[in-house]
Amino acid sequence: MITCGLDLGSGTTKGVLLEDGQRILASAFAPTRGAPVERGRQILELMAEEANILPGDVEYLCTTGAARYAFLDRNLQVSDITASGRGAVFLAPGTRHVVDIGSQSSRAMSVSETGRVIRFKMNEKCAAGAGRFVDRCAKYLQVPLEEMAPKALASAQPKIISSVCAVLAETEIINNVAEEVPLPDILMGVFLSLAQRAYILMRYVGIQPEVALVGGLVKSEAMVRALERTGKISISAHPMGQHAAAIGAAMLGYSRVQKLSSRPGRLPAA
Amino acid sequence: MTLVAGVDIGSTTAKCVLIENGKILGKSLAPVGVELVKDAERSLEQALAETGRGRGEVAVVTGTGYGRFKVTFGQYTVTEIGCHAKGAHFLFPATRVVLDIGGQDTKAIKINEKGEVVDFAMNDKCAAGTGRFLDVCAGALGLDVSEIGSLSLGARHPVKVTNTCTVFAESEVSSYVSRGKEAKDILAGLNASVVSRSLSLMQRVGIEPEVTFTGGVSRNEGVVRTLGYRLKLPVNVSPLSQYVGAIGAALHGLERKEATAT
Amino acid sequence: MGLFPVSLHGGGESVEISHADAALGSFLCSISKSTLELALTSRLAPFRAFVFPYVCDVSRNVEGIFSRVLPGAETYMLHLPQNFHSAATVPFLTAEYRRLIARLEKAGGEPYDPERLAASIELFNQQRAAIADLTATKRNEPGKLTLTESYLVRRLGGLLPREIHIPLLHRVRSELAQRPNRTKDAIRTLLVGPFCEQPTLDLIDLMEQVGCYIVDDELLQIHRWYDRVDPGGDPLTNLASAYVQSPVDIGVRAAPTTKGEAILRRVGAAEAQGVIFLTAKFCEPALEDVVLYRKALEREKIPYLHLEFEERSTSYESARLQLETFVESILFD
Amino acid sequence: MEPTEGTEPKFLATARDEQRRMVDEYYTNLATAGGPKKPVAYMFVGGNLTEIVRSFGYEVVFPEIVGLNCAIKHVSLPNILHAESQGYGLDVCGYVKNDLGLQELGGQTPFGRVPPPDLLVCSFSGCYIYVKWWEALAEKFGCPLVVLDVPYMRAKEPQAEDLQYLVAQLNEFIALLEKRTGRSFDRAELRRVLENSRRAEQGWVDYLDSGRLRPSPIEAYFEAVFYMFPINVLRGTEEAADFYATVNAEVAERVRTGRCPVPEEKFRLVVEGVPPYTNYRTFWDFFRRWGAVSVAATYPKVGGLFDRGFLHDPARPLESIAEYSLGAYVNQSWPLRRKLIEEYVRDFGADAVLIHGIKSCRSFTAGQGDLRDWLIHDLGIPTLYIESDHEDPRYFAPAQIKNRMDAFFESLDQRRGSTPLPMVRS
Ligand SMILES: Nc1ncnc2c1ncn2[C@@H]1O[C@H](COP(=O)(O)OP(=O)(O)O)[C@@H](O)[C@H]1O
Ligand SMILES: Nc1ncnc2c1ncn2[C@@H]1O[C@H](COP(=O)(O)OP(=O)(O)O)[C@@H](O)[C@H]1O
Ligand code: SF4
Ligand code: SF4
Ligand code: SF4
Repeated sequence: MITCGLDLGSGTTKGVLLEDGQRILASAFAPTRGAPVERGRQILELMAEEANILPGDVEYLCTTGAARYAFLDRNLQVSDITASGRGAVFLAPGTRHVVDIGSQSSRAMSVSETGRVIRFKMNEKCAAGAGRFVDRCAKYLQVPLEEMAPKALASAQPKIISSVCAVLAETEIINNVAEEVPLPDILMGVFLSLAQRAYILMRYVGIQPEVALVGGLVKSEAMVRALERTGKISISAHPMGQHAAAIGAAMLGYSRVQKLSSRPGRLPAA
Repeated sequence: MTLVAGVDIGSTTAKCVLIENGKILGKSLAPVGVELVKDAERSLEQALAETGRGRGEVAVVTGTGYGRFKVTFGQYTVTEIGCHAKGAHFLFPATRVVLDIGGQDTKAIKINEKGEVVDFAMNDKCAAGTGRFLDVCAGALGLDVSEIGSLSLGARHPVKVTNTCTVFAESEVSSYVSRGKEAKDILAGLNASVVSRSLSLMQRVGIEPEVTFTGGVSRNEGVVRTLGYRLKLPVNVSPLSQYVGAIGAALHGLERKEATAT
Repeated sequence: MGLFPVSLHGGGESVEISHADAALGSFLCSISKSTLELALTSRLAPFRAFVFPYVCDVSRNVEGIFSRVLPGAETYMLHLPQNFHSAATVPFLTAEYRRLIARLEKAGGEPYDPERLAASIELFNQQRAAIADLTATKRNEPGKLTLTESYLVRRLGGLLPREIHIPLLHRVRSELAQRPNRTKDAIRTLLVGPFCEQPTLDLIDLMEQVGCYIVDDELLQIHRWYDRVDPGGDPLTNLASAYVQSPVDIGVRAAPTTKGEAILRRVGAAEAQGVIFLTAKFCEPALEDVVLYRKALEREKIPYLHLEFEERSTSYESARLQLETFVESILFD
Repeated sequence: MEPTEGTEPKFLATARDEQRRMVDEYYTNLATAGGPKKPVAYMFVGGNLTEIVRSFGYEVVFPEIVGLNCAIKHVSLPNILHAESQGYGLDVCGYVKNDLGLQELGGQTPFGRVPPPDLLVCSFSGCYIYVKWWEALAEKFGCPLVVLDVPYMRAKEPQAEDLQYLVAQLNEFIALLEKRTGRSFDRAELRRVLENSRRAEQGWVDYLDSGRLRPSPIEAYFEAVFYMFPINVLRGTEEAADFYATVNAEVAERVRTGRCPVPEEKFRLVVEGVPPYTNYRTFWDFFRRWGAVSVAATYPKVGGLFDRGFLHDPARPLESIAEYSLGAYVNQSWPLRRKLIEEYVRDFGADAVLIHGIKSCRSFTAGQGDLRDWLIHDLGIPTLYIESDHEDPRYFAPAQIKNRMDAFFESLDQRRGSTPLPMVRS
């Protein structure tokens, strides 16, 4: 049986097709660009193509992410925190603590062995602690996103950004540039300051091994190192980490189907 | 006959103005990059190029703006607060309150009949309600800042923007988009939120006519109109509004020069 | 004393803050700002006196500004004692009430009359009893009425004359008796934190929408500050003793025991499966309690969620996300 | 005028060394304190009951002072971050976070270990957060918490109701201390101690009063804050009383030789608000480069408002302790605070007022904007309002603050018309 998880994020839209709650058949990803529903559909089609099935073959579709309600052709929706906890444990079964850094928010959660969220905390007051900040720095410093990590890792003396405000932090970076702080140090400083904020969330929830990073920032090795350095812990980052919430949604969809099919009646739409 | 220059290195743009005999001869405007000293030099060069005068003819260069200390070739520096006051007084002598909204801060300045600063207030919490706020939100709508003023004028049902945090406002904008709100209504909502922040600053110094609006955001007609409407007062906006800081700097430099000469 | 009491819970979402920010500072709760905004924009003209209970430094300081901006009205900062063990507390509070009365007499133009006070105490006793009845229904049969309903009915009590509100509460009670108690598969939740500034209706609604039953709450604490007040004898002394003996255990009263024990006791009493801390943004007394509460809840493995709110928020995405996660973490295995 | 770069401030040399020794001794002594032999009481600075508590053999820890010492030494941030990871939000008072973080991390500071409390004395004069803070400590250490309720000052003089209430509580408190320590209360000893307090207070007041001179031989904010330690922490000891004699002798020397803290006094300021301890020097430099000197300030009166006529009176020990607690600066209502600041401006011949607001402190700060408004619009006194934090370096934005200070002094200078234009070179 094939279930689909769609993570309609504010920055990017991600999807996976899952067979019997176990095997990933296909996955896809695209920037949301303000059109989550359209993007969701495209991704579904892309994945169907990759898995060589028809979109109609998907038996159960579960959405998550900021626009989870907007996508009407769904069977279920779950919160992206619930979903990413499940997904993280699917990707790395020993995980008990998940840090999810996406485009607009960072969350930390402690999870059970099944990936159930026990406690969580997300950044609220300020936007200074998430991927969007990295994007803006990349733009400002004119370094492509993909090149940020390799460059940052060359840093010898990272210059940590002290400002709590995402926008004022930019000014601080400008000042650093003006003061001729080497680029790698500035870049690593960006990741470290993100890591410091995430670390506060992590400690709030309580850190216990193993710790996994999920969300878009898994793509950046510098982020992983920065978290490790800040927390003096080791962090796993699965290459599919950005899809954790989509995977979790597909899994939750699957267990829902199992539950429902043990009862009489048809599958309802949520 | 002294040719003086004012160079305003802001957070977003570098402005330069050349003044002689109370007349503005040349000006330049360009975004700032990371090398502020070079940006400053370039802005002076560009302004000079417009007038055909040579660098050697400039008697005094005064720097202002947050990067004023990068105008290393200048003689003097003055804070942008003093400069916007003087510049606004020069353009509209009856000005008593100056509102300057630039890239990353908003200032309300109370001035006396001589154009001297009596009191001022600046945004302190964060970058909310500044030009950057509008830039980011315009970006979220796929628009350029220069378009948002006129577009917003057509709004019929302005939305309410509650997140004044620049970064969260961006997502609020996206959520309005996904709820099918029209761009003009969102823009009007954003402008209104900038105005209401500014009013709060203006209250601090006390509002009395005339009010002059300066800085890059004064080029946004939506903000200008909303401001006038909320103040129930006419608002002076010069076509040179983004240059007011630079004008003030040039005039300050001139005064200084004259004072030391006598 | 010829005055009609109205409880002012801030200005609500419709008041735009443009003056109060400047007068107060940045890290402050909305209720203080919007209340001050009302004063600064002359919208409180009809009122002749303002009594500020000293619940926290902010409310206290707002009084100081009121006294400047509304020189024509009486303003009084009522010092609510925090020492619940001293023999001197009741006499002090009684004296404090006398000082307040002197001000109110000036404002109302009628002299203080202990008999009228006793009658008023009786009326308020009835109101509190009826409200307690309503909150008990919510605790025992949470499916019978929504939190929004319970809240709105109570909120009216701060605006209407008590003579009208009390029969209204009685009517609500008899109508509730007719209503079926349809219990959903929802999580019995204790709501802690909004004892002063009140959340928006949307947010109050949202908590139950996502699948919680709020079986006990701290909303509108003002109507529940005392148990019954004895109307006989010296009414002022009675009020003062009622204040000292009040079982109310919120962030702005010095704790009778440790905060940890207190929260566990309350969870037990409400038979709650989880706790939602809903604190006003920048409400420091509430925020500091949450830290202590959550330690105790974690020890006992009781799920909780901490959200912050503001008077004027229209976007509930983050709140919804977190509330849903909270519910899902209890429901899903 | 060209502002000069700040030269290193000349503290009163002997007094500085003397104070340094006293501070060291205090922390050294604390390191071995705790337990029944040498019990430790925690107390707040504002309107503190140090004389009573000490007379029962307690060592006293003032977490606020520990906090400001941490901030000056640049070690507050790790404590604050630790507290934030426990759930204390960005907007919770920095003192609270520094202390709770520090306690969780073991209480070790660069100037010595802070011993855990045996008794928490919460006589809260003027800040409700004290109660919350002490509740958290009580929960952590499981030690008794005594709340003494200090009524808020709403009239210029302490009222009979308030005094009676507080004196009654002091008596109950003394009974409790007798029970806990097994000692009996020695009124004569308290009188003797209060005699010392009075002498220290008189010395302190003389010191502060010299700000009236032109040029001012003292810096009534940055320097006075530095010399608050004895008056707040060691009040009642012989040492503290002698200390201010040393200070004043040196002030007299300054007056004689004309060596003042700000060499060319240009602007005389009254300063209101808690200092940004994390950037104490930097902040001070922003003043000095403009020739600005504080001649009077409210913050040095957080412990007690001695310079407006009140001194401890050994003849009426408990009453005067009660009066002292009631009168602490933050326990004064806004109308009283406004009045005081106005008096300072007039009495000390100040040109302007500088308000430093603390983002994470409501008690002191909420309403300072209104104060500013009143000073400027009602009294016509130029006033600058700057916001940062006392403990959290993340809220100190040097460039912004400097910009405001420069603009402010520029405008003062310009309006004074001394030179047509102030010019700042970096
Ligand atoms: N190579 C990379 N290096 C650094 N950051 C990256 C990289 N790739 C993606 N990101 C970050 O990931 C974020 C998107 O994360 P994601 O979890 O997909 O967001 P959301 O679910 O909120 O839409 C982007 O904002 C970007 O900052
Ligand atoms: N044509 C325009 N229409 C509307 N807004 C504009 C326009 N040009 C610039 N702006 C706004 O002005 C801001 C820059 O203002 P400016 O005063 O130059 O800032 P700064 O002095 O801080 O560099 C930009 O952030 C932008 O929002
Ligand atoms: S400080 Fe900056 S990031 Fe934070 S709320 Fe304000 S604008 Fe947003
Ligand atoms: S909401 Fe909190 S901080 Fe605000 S006035 Fe009420 S108790 Fe004080
Ligand atoms: S007065 Fe302010 S700084 Fe002092 S403890 Fe209270 S909140 Fe903190």
